Amino acid sequence: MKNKKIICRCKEITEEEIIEVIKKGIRDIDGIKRALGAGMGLCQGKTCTNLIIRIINRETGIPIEKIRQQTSRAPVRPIQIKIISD
Amino acid sequence: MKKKDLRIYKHPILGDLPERKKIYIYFNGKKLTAYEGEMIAAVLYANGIRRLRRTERFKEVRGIFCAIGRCTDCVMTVDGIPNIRTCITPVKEKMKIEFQEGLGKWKKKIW
Amino acid sequence: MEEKDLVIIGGGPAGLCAAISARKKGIDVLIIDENLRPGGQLFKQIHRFFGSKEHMAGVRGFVIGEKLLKEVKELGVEVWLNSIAYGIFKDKVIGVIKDGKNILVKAKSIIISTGATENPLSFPNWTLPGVMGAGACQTMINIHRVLPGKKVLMIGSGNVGLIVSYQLLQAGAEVVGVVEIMPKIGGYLVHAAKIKRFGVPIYLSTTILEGVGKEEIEGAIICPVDENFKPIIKKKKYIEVDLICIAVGLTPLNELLYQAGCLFTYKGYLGGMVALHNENMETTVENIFVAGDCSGIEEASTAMEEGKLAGISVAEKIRGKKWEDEKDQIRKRLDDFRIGTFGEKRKLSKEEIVREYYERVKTW
Amino acid sequence: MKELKLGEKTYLNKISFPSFERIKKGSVAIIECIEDIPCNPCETICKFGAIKVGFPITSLPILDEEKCTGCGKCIPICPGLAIFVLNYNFSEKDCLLTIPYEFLPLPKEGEKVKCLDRDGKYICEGKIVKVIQPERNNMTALVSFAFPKKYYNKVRSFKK
Repeated sequence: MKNKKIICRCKEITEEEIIEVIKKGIRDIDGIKRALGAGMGLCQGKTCTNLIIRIINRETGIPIEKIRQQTSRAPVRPIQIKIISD
Repeated sequence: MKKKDLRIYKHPILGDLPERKKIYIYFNGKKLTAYEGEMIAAVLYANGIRRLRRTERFKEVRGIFCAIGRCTDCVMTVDGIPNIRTCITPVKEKMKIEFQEGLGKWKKKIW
Repeated sequence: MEEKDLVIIGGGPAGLCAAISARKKGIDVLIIDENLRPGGQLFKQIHRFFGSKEHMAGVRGFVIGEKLLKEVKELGVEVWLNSIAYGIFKDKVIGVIKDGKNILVKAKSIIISTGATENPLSFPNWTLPGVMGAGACQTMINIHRVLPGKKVLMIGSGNVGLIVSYQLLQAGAEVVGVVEIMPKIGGYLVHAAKIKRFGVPIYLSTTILEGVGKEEIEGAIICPVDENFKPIIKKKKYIEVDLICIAVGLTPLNELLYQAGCLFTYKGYLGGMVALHNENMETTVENIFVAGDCSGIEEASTAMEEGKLAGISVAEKIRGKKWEDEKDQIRKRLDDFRIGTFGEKRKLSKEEIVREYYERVKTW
Repeated sequence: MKELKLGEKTYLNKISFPSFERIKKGSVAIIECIEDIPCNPCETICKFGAIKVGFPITSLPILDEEKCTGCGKCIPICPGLAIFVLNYNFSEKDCLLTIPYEFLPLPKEGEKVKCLDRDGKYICEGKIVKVIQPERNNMTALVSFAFPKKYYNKVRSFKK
């Protein structure tokens, strides 16, 4: 794992791993999320989404605007569930 | 160890750093000087401490990355509660800040 | 549930100007901002702004910020700080966490001015302490007043990279170089000149291969690239640094706009996916407006004008009046700013957005 | 590694320097603004009407060298910090250049400095003659330093 390139900083998913699942046919952010958990860490994909879109674009040639973005759901920031459940 | 202080006290545009109330915090049990209103991570960086936590999978050390509470790379255990974003959490007198291993351990029940 | 005429999410230059304009037209305004003080990125910007007198040119960003805050206060705009608008739900209900409590706010109109987020760049060891975004570095030196490193390598020569390099020099750091993968710099030559004449080299057609260090950054390996941006490995070079700053552009922060159901389009010159909006800054969801960087990456000067435009447009709808002259003046100031090599492409993209808005709204 | 060099002809040719006749007469502004940036505070601030940007606002500033008195009001207002004032007749041997300076500590009058060119390369020795404290100029200090006349078109900054 020397010189590994981490893409998702929270879940520590590498570029290699992402390319592997793209080769298996995954073509969008939500798919990568389900396959690897990338974008599901504490920050919820704030940093890696753009990087993953660029990797999908580079590996498959699908134009960036056609790659489906991550579905945005509340909460957009980490908050304690206790506060909402009250 | 040589005492480090990386605060920018004088600035050509922003002027002198205003005087603020001095308080103390603890990092891994070690007493550090902080000033009211400073963010936890900023106090640590001012003291030359940039290693804030170690990750779960690759056991890598992490520090500040976005400094505005988005990337969650600077999370540490604060007063027993893990995963606190230290770049946007202000210091409090006698706050206990700990280097976090993985996703941290809960020492305290919050509800 | 609280009810408000206008809720502005994000109190940066766009949000503050929107609040001021709408309040002056008699609208009750609430600004929600997640930070401890409003102003967005203005308080990090210690350089003078370009533009004309009307754009407050020659004035430093943080001075403009202070001026806007004063005005907001005098006008009695309600501001919730340290408050997170965590979601937008049906019928323009906004979920807000304020003082540890969950508050639902129902708004007649919403202006979303959440700004932008920094683009990442991944290379081996970019996760070590000592690698950070250029904006993060700017926050550290100009807001927190702490030097995050003493010897700095800047990645990217857009205006952010050049300006933050200059601000690092002002803060007392040494900038060992700026690397740019393209054969020419991305930002203004005058910004480059500011750091060049104090001895900071700007390497063109060069990239970073990896960060070096065990538990913290101790150095970087940089390498020239060929015309296809492939690194010429045998020419790579090690430089000793303790901080690597990434300044490779910004992306509009548009999660809330997605949740609200707005339609989007891709505009490369504006930083990526942008919510469609019309000439009044209204999105494809009625009474939800957008302004500033989250409607396309530009500058604080244009964000302020867009904010004013959105604020007046909201007031027109709620009060049933028209302020066309005032809006035209704002649009003229926006056009004045969107010219020249740097502005022209953004202007065209903005015009496309408005065109697409009407096409999509018609067929929707 | 290829470096950006601002002292190259491609860039220098874009600067409209005052004529050498005018430079020899005494203090005059040198505006090194070479890109179509939408910006005109230099035009607004000049009391003598010596700087014209006009319409569109992206036009490069044009200096009316006869109207320019070399007062230096335009130096600190320029967001690009691209304006300098040159007094070629400072002394028999030396010329005097005034630049905007936004670093600490400020140099002291009489201090010896190393003069640098547009790319930060060492050119010659120089001496600080005058330092105008920043308050009046909204945090930008004006530093005037003297160096041999023959480098009047080369030197643009200094280091201690």
